[in-house]
Amino acid sequence: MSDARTRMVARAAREIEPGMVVNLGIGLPTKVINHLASDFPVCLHTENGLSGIGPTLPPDRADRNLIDAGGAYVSTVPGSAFFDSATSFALVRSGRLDLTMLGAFEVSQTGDLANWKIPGKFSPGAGGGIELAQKARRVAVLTTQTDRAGNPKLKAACDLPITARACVARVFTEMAVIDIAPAGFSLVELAEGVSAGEVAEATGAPLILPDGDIPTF
Amino acid sequence: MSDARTRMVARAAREIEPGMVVNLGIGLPTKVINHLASDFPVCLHTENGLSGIGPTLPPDRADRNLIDAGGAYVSTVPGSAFFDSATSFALVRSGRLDLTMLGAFEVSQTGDLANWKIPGKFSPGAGGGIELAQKARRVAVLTTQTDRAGNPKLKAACDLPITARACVARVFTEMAVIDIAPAGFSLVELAEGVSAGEVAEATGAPLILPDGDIPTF
Amino acid sequence: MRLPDKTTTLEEAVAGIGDGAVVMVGGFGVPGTPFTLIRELVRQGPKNLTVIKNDANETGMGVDHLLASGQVARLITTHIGLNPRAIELMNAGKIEVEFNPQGILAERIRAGGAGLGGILTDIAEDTELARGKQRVEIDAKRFLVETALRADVALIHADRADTFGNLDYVATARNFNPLMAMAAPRVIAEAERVLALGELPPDDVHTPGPFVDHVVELGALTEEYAVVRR
Amino acid sequence: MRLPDKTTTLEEAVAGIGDGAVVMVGGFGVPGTPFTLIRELVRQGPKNLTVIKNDANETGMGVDHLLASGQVARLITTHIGLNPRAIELMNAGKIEVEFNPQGILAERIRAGGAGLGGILTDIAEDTELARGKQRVEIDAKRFLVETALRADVALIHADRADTFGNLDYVATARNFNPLMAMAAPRVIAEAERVLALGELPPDDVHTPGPFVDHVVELGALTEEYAVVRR
Repeated sequence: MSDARTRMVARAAREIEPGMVVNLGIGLPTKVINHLASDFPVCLHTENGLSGIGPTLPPDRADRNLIDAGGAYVSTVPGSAFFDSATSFALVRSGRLDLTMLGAFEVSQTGDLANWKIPGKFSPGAGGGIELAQKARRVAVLTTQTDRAGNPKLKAACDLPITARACVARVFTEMAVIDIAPAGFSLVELAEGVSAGEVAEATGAPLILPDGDIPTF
Repeated sequence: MSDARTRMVARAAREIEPGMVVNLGIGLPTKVINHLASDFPVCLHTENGLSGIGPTLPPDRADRNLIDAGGAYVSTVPGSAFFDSATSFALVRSGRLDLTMLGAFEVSQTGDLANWKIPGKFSPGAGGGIELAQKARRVAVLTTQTDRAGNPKLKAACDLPITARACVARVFTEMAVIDIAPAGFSLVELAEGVSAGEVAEATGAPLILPDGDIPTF
Repeated sequence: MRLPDKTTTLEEAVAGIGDGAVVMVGGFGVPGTPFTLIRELVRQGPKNLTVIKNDANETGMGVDHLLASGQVARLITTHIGLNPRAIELMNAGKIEVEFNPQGILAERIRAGGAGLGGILTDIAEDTELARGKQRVEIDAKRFLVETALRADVALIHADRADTFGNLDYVATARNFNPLMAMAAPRVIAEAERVLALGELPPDDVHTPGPFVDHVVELGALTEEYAVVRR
Repeated sequence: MRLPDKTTTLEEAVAGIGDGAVVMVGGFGVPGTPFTLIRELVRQGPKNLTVIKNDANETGMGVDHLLASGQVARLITTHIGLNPRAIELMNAGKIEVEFNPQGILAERIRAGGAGLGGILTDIAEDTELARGKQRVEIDAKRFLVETALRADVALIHADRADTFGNLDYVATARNFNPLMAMAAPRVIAEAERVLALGELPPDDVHTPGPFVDHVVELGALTEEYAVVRR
């Protein structure tokens, strides 16, 4: 992983407050776990039926029956619990998930999220993503600022089929931390060495700048 | 318990076929358990969350956390399982209960059952009775032929609020075994020393008599 | 990462339940009834409560104390036949009682705990309990809409808890407890034993810790826990 | 009273599943997938099946064998991204695929297992997955009707079973298994170990025996059970 991505993931990890129940989505969000201290009080949830995820294990130390929703071998911590898929999503839908961090294809300036389908190209099904996006108390997105072709992923409106409407609170990219404010995308922090102008240029909708200095990460 | 009632309960016990899952309601039906052999293959269910009821225990050997739905101290057998109230009724409603035996205030000739409420007199709530009556694959009733005032409990139609419609298949009384046939109450067996005429007289709707000899119990 | 500690005192666990609160109470008869939490709720004294419980316990036990102290305005239940006071208060119009088929009460609570709006069922369709309820048709079959139930607070009795709030129940003391432990934003569990993290096997946990907010360890059990009077 | 014995052979357990049957298959990825029961279903060969499973496993594993043999007409699932064959068959119109939000698939199956007609939810309301679904209003809030799912047969993988069919699962191999084990009139469980009655503690049973019809003890596990290829 590039330095910029590592910094972004480390910054996202600071979003987790003591005592939270957190679900980390497949891809970049899963890496957040590597930035949590061993004594940090948090409960990580995975939708295939585990509260209390421990550190990721190498294959030779893996338990064949113990994976996360992305299929990675994981471990437990003291106080973990296993449960069925209905109970797992009961936890999500009933408001017990304080925070989820998800990947994205597109995020709109009103917080709509598209991350499950590209018609004609990629239609594997939504898995548990809709419920995470719709029902976690706070939804953060970890994504690159632009796609491989250089097109902004943060847009006025989503063109792809949406996962959930008006769900995203904050976006972490390799360039910036951007909130979904009532008035639209709002710059919160900048990656070191990146300017507000560069972020605005890589954003597909107006970017609101804060008054005064912009913190860096 | 009078001899007549003991015979009736013993007869009802013979209704249980090997391999069945059975729920025995509060009152007379619970006594059926005393007539099941220790090696008889059956699973007794109680709606407060146990499959595999064992023999009733005296208070000095009771477990404070182990009761049946009627509040009696019960025991387990090898292979018992405990579960929550939702799972317990899932079992009932999804067709896993082969037979339930219930008490009754009234049974109609179309199999309607009234056993939970006497307006103005007795309104404690239906408990789990509605689901047992409506969803067990077979519903048998154990009751006296008449109430204390001598009025028939088997009637053309129920006057009391019903528990479930068209649910009762067979009634065991101290006088007879009576089926709910398409044409109405149908005498199947007589208690020893009781005549078909006596049963007909104590029944509040026409009683269909079988051709030929009537077996006794 | 370590799992947060949720142990607290009885007084703090129950503090701040306001007048008019909706309170779920676990238990079926004696087993699983959180007698100690109920006593504390009586002591703290919030009024005009809606209590959701399978039954009303018996005279001098559990929910009966809340009835005796006049704290209950409404009872959502399945069967109160063993509590003469509850029946008397109902008949006198002093409490409102809503009866549910037992398994439907369980499903309505579970639906609340699962973040659903309700369930569809054919149970009780022909009875007076179905009166006034909305209907939905699926493939020409008619179902009753039974709405989800949630509470402001759930009072739970567990056999064992760990400090994170993972719970297990014993024998028929399980009943409504794991369902109610999902169905409120504030879940208070009393436990006969509180264990260190890691002492409850993760495959045997009945209520996962994320659902639970406060854990109170019981001392010596009062007489209520041991008596079945019938 | 003793509890009946439900142990049988693999061949007999799976026998008689007809063309057009609806088959639920436990598992989320590798853990909890009943690979041996699936292999036997391939060997016995019923066609035109509707398969209900969280995912389509991966190439050369589990449900992929049923897809390769052309036995599947319809797949009700949440995510098939790890099985290129499933995506290809779907895109070519050779199988019909119905996608569900994962927790909603779980609830629909549970509703079937609980004898309900369906559930009410606001999940996916704004997405294309909500298209064509019935709506119900409760207190001015709109919910989707998600219908209950039942199958003709459910294929379950357990860690331990007893001879009566009480089951327990281990770690994240639990997933959809206990839900599906309630949702069919014929439930077939393969178990890594089959124990005598009384060897499974009654408080730790995950699927009570009354839900289960056939128990098959697995011998040495095939390679499929141990491999996660990613």
